[in-house]
Amino acid sequence: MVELVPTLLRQELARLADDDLRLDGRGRWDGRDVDLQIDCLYNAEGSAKVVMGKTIVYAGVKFEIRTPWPDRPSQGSLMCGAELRPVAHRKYEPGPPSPQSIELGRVVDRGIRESGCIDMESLCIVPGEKVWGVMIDIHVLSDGGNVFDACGLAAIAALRTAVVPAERFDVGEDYTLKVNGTPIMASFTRVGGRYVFDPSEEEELGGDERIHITLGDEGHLHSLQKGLRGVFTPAEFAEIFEVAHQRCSELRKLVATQEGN
Amino acid sequence: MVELVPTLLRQELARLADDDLRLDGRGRWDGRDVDLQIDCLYNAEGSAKVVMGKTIVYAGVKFEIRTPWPDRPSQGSLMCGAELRPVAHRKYEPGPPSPQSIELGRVVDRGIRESGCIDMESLCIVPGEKVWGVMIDIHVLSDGGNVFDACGLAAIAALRTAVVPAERFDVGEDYTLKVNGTPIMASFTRVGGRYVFDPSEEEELGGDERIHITLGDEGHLHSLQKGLRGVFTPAEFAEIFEVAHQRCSELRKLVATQEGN
Amino acid sequence: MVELVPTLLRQELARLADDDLRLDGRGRWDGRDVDLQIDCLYNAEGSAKVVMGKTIVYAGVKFEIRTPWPDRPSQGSLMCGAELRPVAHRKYEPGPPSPQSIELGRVVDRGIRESGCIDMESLCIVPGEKVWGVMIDIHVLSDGGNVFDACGLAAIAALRTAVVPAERFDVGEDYTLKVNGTPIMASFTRVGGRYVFDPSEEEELGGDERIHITLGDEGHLHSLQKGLRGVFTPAEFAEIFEVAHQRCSELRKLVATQEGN
Amino acid sequence: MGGYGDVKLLRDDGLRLDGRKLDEMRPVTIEAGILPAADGSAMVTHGLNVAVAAVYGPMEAHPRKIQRQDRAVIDVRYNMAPFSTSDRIRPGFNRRSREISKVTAEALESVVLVERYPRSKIRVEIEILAAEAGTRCAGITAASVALADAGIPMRDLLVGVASGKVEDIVVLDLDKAEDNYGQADLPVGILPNTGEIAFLQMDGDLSPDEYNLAMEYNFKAAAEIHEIMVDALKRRYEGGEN
Amino acid sequence: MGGYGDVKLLRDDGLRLDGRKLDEMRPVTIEAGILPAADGSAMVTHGLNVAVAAVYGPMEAHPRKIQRQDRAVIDVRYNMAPFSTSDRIRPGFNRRSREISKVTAEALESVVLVERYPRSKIRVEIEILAAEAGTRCAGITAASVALADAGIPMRDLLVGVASGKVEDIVVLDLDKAEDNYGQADLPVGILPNTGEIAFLQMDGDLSPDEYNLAMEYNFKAAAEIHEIMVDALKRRYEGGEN
Amino acid sequence: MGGYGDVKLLRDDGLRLDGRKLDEMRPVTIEAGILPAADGSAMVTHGLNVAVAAVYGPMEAHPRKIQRQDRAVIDVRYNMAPFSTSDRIRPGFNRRSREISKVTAEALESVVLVERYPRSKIRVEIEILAAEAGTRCAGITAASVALADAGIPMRDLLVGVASGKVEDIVVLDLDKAEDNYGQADLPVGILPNTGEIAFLQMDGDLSPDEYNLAMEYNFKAAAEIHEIMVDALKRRYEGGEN
Repeated sequence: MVELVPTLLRQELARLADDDLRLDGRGRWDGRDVDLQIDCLYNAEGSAKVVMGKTIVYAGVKFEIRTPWPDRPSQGSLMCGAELRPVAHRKYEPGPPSPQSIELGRVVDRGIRESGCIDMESLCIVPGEKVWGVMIDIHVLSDGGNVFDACGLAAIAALRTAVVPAERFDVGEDYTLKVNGTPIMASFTRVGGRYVFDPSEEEELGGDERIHITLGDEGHLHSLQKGLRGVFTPAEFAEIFEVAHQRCSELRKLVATQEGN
Repeated sequence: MVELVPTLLRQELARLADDDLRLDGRGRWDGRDVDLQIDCLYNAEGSAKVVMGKTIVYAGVKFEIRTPWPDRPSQGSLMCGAELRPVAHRKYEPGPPSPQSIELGRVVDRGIRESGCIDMESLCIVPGEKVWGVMIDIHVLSDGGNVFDACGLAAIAALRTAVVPAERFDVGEDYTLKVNGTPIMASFTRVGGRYVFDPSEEEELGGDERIHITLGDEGHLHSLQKGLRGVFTPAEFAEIFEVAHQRCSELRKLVATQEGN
Repeated sequence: MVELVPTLLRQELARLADDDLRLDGRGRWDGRDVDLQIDCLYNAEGSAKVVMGKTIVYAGVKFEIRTPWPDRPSQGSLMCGAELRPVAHRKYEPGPPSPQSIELGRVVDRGIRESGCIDMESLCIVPGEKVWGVMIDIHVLSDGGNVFDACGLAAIAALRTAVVPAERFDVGEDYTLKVNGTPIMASFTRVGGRYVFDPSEEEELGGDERIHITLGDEGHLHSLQKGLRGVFTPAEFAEIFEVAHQRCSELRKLVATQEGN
Repeated sequence: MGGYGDVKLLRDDGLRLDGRKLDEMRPVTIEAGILPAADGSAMVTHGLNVAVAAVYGPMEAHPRKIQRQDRAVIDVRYNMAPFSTSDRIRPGFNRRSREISKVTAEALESVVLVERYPRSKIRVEIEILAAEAGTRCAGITAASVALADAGIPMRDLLVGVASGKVEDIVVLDLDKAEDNYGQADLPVGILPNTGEIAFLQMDGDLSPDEYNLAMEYNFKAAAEIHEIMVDALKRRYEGGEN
Repeated sequence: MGGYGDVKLLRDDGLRLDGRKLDEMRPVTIEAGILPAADGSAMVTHGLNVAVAAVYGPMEAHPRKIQRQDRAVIDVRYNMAPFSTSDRIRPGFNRRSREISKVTAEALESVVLVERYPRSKIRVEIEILAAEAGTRCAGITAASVALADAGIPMRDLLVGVASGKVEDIVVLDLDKAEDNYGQADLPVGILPNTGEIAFLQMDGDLSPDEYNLAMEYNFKAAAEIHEIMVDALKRRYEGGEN
Repeated sequence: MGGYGDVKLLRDDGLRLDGRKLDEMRPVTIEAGILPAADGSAMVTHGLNVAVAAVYGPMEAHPRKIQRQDRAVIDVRYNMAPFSTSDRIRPGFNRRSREISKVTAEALESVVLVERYPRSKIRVEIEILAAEAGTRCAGITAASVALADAGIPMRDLLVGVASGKVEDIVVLDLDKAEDNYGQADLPVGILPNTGEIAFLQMDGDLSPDEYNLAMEYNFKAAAEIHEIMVDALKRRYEGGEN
């Protein structure tokens, strides 16, 4: 393992942090510009593309009809998966999904699921017989840092554009999926000893633990996750929690703006 | 591979064998003390814990309802599995079940299955539609030698305490599973050139092939297995077969005693 | 990797090619003697064994009853699989099917399937409910070069002897499977710079890319595949295409002769 | 969270179905050094949960590519026994257990003095023998005690504990019914002496104020569990080697 | 080939259902250098197909046993995104994608000057984001441009293109309906400058004459696509590094 | 054992359904050296069973961690062809074949002079082409002949043979019906010259006396099969290299 570069990078990041600077000139709580496109994939029932600095992510929504679980006969299901495949970066290797991929998919999944934005009862076709299964697949094409937020944004934006393909499955007319809310994730990484929002690839390479916060329209928490080695204090959390509220609101507006187009 | 220790250990074990001694002071046909607890696991429908020297094993029984095989419409099924997972010893590695794990599970399974102690017809709920599947899972927490006998004992003891959870599956009232007999396994390993009963971890490390004998209540054979490199003569088998009868009777009494508590 | 032998072998093969010679004395377009036996495996519903030089291949046909796909309610299915397992050569390693195995099975499968020799409608038992699934499994016991042609020949010969085991499945009387035609594969490898038919093990080791051509009774193409590193020109293809017609006709006659026995 | 609104989880007297107060923890017992084959081990019962942890190492890290020049890596496997739940679960790892293993390993790497063992690996095996909501926290607690039992130096004992929300009320330490039908779950790993957090997950719905109260409960419970952990280790050392 | 005879694929005016002539290709657009993290990359849209390719390397070949003393190996993964098809496909590789990956790698090894990089590996990742028949060809085209974008020397740009047969007529570049209900498909990888073929597959039913006509169409189309590839690379170098 | 009591397996004249006496073996034929690509090989037909074995090596043991400093390891794969049984079996290994592979390897390691090849591996591939009860025994016999054909020194030829019990009577060499509906099966691997046993499995129900009789039958049959093995090897060496 060549660990020389990260060591030098860590020193540089610590030096910059002393002056409250970041490698790419951003302020501590600034995010990179976000480019969001919706409805951009043929064959997906809903889709979105997010470009966030050097990070590029696609999400696509597909539907299937399945039998409901016996104990929830009138509920459909929602599933969100992400994979960090070798296309996205030199560091990712082929093989079965890595723990990193699994964590990414599950954190995005929980943020959307727990926000309650999809009413599982609304996915029922025939109680006890047929319900819709909604599947959001996230494809990371380029990992330039903070894939969590890019994946979270692509997933909810794709979901919000989804059209239920009822005609193709011979169960009525197509209709727009009802999505109640826009849960948004904001991620913070400790860089040079203090947290910053929306870490770049270099900041992740030379940084420590990260915290992922998903907030709903009302500012309630729907998902939290701490990843990687490191600890934090309640006071540190309180500070980034404040920032998360602002950043999530801004990104939620971006989604609304795109949908207005 | 550091194979120096086994070589020295083999020499020591051979030296002791010349005087008919064992490393831990036991006689050739003596077993270690056995501590058996039954009904010790929340959520398992039957359970047992066996401590045998440094070996610790849990077994738990679960039930499921399944469709019978078309050619046996009124028969349920029994399945017994064991895994030698990394928790149990430094030498076990993570990954799919090793040949050792598979052999262990299958030898225990055959001993119980072939003894006929479970009447498969008694597991029928609705012929051709619903039968009980009984699953015994064995969890080895510490491998201090002779896990085969510990697993066999835990499995049959757990099975004999099992309560069929009919209420939870909405097919009547709970009732105690009927188990006709107590098949017991006795294992022998060649150490220092001659067989000993109930090998310790050190005796297995410095020993050769092993023979596993499962006997039913009437002293009939229900399962035999030779494992590892080595050969034996019919005369040697006749000798350990005699010992197996005694040891199995004693362990069968231990199970009965615990059940009487 | 000891790549010395292939280098010397390549030189020798190039030298021979200058004089239009082959290592085993064959002409450029000559195949090795082919020994074909049919109906040679107990338990297989159709079977064949092919010996082609040092290459030995068995194929066996089995049937199962399955539910048809919803969009093709009156069509059965055909599946052909091959595996290059460690038995066949020192170079094959255990593990999940290699890309080589997958390619082999799929090329043979396409040749048979696309020739239309099995009418999928003829495999229907009860429309929408029960159709036959036909499975051809190919077992390479010895890879002495050109396993593709040996596998293709064994597969179609086995299929042509197959008897549908309707009685065992309780859906009528056994009858011979109807097979309309005898698709045959001919394979060419670039050796010493020019293509030869039916490469031996040594020619494959010291050769380059290969082309597999499957022709039907009328001389139509049903499957093409180029494998390994190398390029070819349309003129080169035209030449081997001519040869393929002759060789395929001869092998088709061999199948007919065996069936006449 | 299941989030079924129609299951009553609080009694008319304000107590919970099992009689606990809102900020009352289930009973916890801990025993260290229970597995003879391991370098360190512990069993934690937390309510009806039973978690066993075994520690092996530090040992050379294999394969080479997982080695870190400057520290040890901690390799955690969190595994639920097939009989640990109401419906049997198939042996082997699933996506849930892989995620828990990952974040638990990272939390433990945050408290173990991994710099002392460059190029090494410490194996931590967490086995859940019985599950009644809260197994990941019981597993963290068991792993901490097992690491201490193995003599591996740590900045502090990491304590696993969770709070949540049922019927719009924040409560400490959800049991199975509360987990199935409640509104939020906030499992954390706390270093009681430093007041830091090394493990954090959450799902459901919590307002900022609810989050603060839930975290307050968690810190209170962590102090209690910490005492039980220390007691278990004292008993172990007084009792001598097993 | 599906080979359903009862679906009409040619209009009475002799044109195809989407208005194309028999020897007319679907529209193709190519952009090079679209993935910042990769050493080379390209996106190809071919009809409604969307194929993205990323190239990493040359790098040291791992594990050792895949190394070749005299050349680089090319490691191709052709993968269809779960949402790329009408029915979702499960993530992960299947037999079809493994076969396509193998023969695509061999085709690329035939055009890259692999002798220049002994003991190395070049990773080529082909991701299909949207599929409308012809994805393996779009993937080959994208991989070629991505390799060129990564500065890896090649004998020629390899072009992926296919012809086929519908209603007993040879046509260029089957679309989805033509692929589902047609009679033959002949996908090839062509080196336009040398007139050689590095990739060849075919299934269905073709007489020798039909084969010759289909191949003639393929060569014509390859020349057209080649120009679009060259344009994309020119735009990329004029535009500078991204 | 299936243990269905209601299927008649013995005729009124005391013979078995296929006319064999109680202690009569099915016909056995053996051919050595049948696979040109292998270092040693054999085909055994035993009743309707067809077992083929190939031997490769001794060769360097890979990966390193399977190496033994003082001897060769034997790596056995017992595999049933998909078409070898009445119902097709999926290609690949299952729990049964893994267990048989393990104990067969250990039995062969007990008779091969493995000390002569430290750090080596000997690969033994057993392929069952047709199965009619008794495949593991036919496989052991085939593996022994293949090892001898490969010139690998052994203490003795290991012979695979089984006895069992049907209708409360001990019989030699169960066929398919006897295996399906019988009461016990005792497959062993015998060294005829030394009278030792290197392979032992058993399931069903046997009293001590029945065990002794079954084992007596096994030793008798092993001597018969041993002669056929020796004959096959003689024919092979007289016939010269293939």
